[in-house]
Amino acid sequence: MAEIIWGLATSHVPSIGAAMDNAKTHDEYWSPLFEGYQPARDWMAQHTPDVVLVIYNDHANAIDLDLMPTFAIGTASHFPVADEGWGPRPVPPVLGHPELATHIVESLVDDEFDITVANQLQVDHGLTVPLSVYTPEPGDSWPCPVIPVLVNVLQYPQPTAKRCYALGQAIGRAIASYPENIKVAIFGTGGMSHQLSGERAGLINESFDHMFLDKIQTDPEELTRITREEYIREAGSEGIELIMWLVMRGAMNPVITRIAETYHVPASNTAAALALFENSENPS
Amino acid sequence: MAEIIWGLATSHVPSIGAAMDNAKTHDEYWSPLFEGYQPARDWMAQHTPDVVLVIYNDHANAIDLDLMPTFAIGTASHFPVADEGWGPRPVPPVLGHPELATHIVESLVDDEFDITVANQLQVDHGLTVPLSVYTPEPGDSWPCPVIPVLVNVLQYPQPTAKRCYALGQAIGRAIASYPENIKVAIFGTGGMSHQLSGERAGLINESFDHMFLDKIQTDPEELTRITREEYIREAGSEGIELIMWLVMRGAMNPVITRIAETYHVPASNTAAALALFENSENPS
Amino acid sequence: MSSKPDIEGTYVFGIEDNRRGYALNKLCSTFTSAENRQLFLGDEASYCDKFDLSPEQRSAILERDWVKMLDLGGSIFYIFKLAQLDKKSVQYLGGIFTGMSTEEFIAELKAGGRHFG
Amino acid sequence: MSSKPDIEGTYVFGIEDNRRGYALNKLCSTFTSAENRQLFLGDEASYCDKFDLSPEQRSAILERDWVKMLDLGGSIFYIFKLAQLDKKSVQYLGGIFTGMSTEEFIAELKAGGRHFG
Ligand SMILES: [Fe+3]
Ligand SMILES: [Fe+3]
Repeated sequence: MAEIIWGLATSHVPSIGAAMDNAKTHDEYWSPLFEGYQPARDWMAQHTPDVVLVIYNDHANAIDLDLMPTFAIGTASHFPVADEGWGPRPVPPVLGHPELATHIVESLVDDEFDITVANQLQVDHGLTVPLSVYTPEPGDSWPCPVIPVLVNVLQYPQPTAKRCYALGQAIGRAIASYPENIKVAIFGTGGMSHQLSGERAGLINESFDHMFLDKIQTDPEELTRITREEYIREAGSEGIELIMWLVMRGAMNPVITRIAETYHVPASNTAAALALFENSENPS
Repeated sequence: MAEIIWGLATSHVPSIGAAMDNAKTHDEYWSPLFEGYQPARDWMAQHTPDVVLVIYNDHANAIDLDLMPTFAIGTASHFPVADEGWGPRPVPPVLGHPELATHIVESLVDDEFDITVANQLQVDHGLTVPLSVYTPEPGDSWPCPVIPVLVNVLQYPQPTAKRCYALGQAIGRAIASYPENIKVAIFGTGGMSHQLSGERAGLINESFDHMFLDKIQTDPEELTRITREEYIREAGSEGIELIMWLVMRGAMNPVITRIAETYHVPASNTAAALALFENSENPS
Repeated sequence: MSSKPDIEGTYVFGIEDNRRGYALNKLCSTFTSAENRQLFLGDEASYCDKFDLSPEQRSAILERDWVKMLDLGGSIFYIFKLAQLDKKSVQYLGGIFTGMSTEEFIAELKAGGRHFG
Repeated sequence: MSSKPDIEGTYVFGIEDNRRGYALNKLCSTFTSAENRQLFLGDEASYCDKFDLSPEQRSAILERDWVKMLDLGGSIFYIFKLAQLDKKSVQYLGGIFTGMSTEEFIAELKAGGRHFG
């Protein structure tokens, strides 16, 4: 039986990746963020999974304007790194886990989730930046295979927070029913508060962010009652990415342990956070 | 408030379209099928909707191997007729109804259906053949706008029959909540029993087909309990298209009236059927 | 570990088949453009070179080995586009798949179709 | 009749915007290929001719009227690819959207970001 061992919530702004790619992590601007990452990185290096699921959104790269899925799962054996308009990030190729991904898709569709199957997929910064947050120096290859789980946050109507949490719960059931004894980590990415365009560009809402960082562990159900409109109003037009953290949270046990946390403003135009949770034993 | 006035279940094999396009409907081979259509066509011509929803599947034309949605809805203002490999069918352009389609998508996503939005879409025989069954001689234009609703039947795992029926019920709620007073017809297409490849190619299962034709009106819930495997085993690898009739049925009232029905073997490699139902008043 | 059912005499196209048959199906998918149809008919072998076909897939296409195409991950809806280029019908393919002549296959359908189980 | 929320100072990109802004966003989407980036930079006007842009969209692109692009159905994620071609940052765009210089916009972010409501 496969098992989720930990969950990582992290922002995925491209500039966090660029800071690493261009060796700027010790700059005055970036060092507070990367120093904040260190305790989580140290702990994760001691608790290595066999495969990671990355919940993220594509940013106008692999998903076409023509056909926009609410939820998609990548079932390929490898995922080329996308050229987002300035050449692909200089990171290792991303390898998939077709067997587990196929099992998850089949399980979710049986469970009444209307999954789009990404049989082929290029991955953008939404996926590769979280991998870099986890493994800053991967060398020639990432430490394990990756299953991309895509959520539409770009085009209204995004899935509701409630539906994202339910998807996570169903992913948790799917992983628990996978017959191989493997360890899985799950990443919820995006956020925190940020808005790129319009007169509210540059919006940061620290109190909403801290509330969310707290409740994602202790009371995710309350976060599922926040409407799309409220997410956009409070966290900004791009802050709605936070619903993807709820997918991660739903896949984990009711009780989880906070291993590390950091919050920093600004990383580019966003409030950036990291929160790492160990999946506690379920009292059964 | 928009209202569904009738539902049409019909096979959508390309050769039915080709028979019409090539004026072969009076041939010995085709005339029994087209004579069977006549009572339904006469009744529909007296009960014209303002818009039709066509539940269908794409056949390797507009939906790419790379990204295969479980459910997709076309929100464009027009849908070009696809070249499926032998030039586009000589039929009028298909116009959409973006306002109602957008309302349905938003309503379904709120209702926890994970819809893929087809902002642009080419339509193949799966959609145009049912339009021709409805309107054999459209002249320069189809009688009304069309909203394509796509269901994955090509790649396992297809949605369950139960999920298809639930989608139909949610579509029914979405239409009922549309503020304009318009009349809607809904088409469930595909089927009946058929299989194109493998040693069972040419499979026809009349008793399953007749059971299905009966229960789609009187006991659709029972049809939702049939597994994917059983659909494929009984109705053939392509006969699983019948799950799309359940979307149509779900959108209609619990009690519906059968206006017309016909069943014929063969139309190309398939058993072809048509069943027309009027949406009876709901006792409320 | 897929839950895909195994049904005798029946291809059920699933996610693993999509992966395995990708290049073959992708090639056939390009026949939705008249220009590509011309290019293929003009020089089949070099058209094949543009896709990452396995040697088996390549020869199945060039030799029109329809059963092999399915066995190698082809989906009937993609493969049928190649058959159409050859002006072959679904009944022709049905005959091939069932070991009959096209005429025999059509006759069975006219007699009410083939029954199983 | 869309339920899309209307939030002051905020673009919420929806299905209707996708339809309205399609050609503009599509054009920007092609910048994911180096070849297309070269083609565009070589001759912007004739590159624009390949897309079914409205006259307003066309001039918004050629004149780099970023606010107008958004108003005409552009999505920030597509438009940003054009900004990157110009070597402009999201902070530069943020300054434009808020009527500040890039430096002022960056300073506000460094001071904890902009607060509303
Ligand atoms: Fe993002
Ligand atoms: Fe079909």
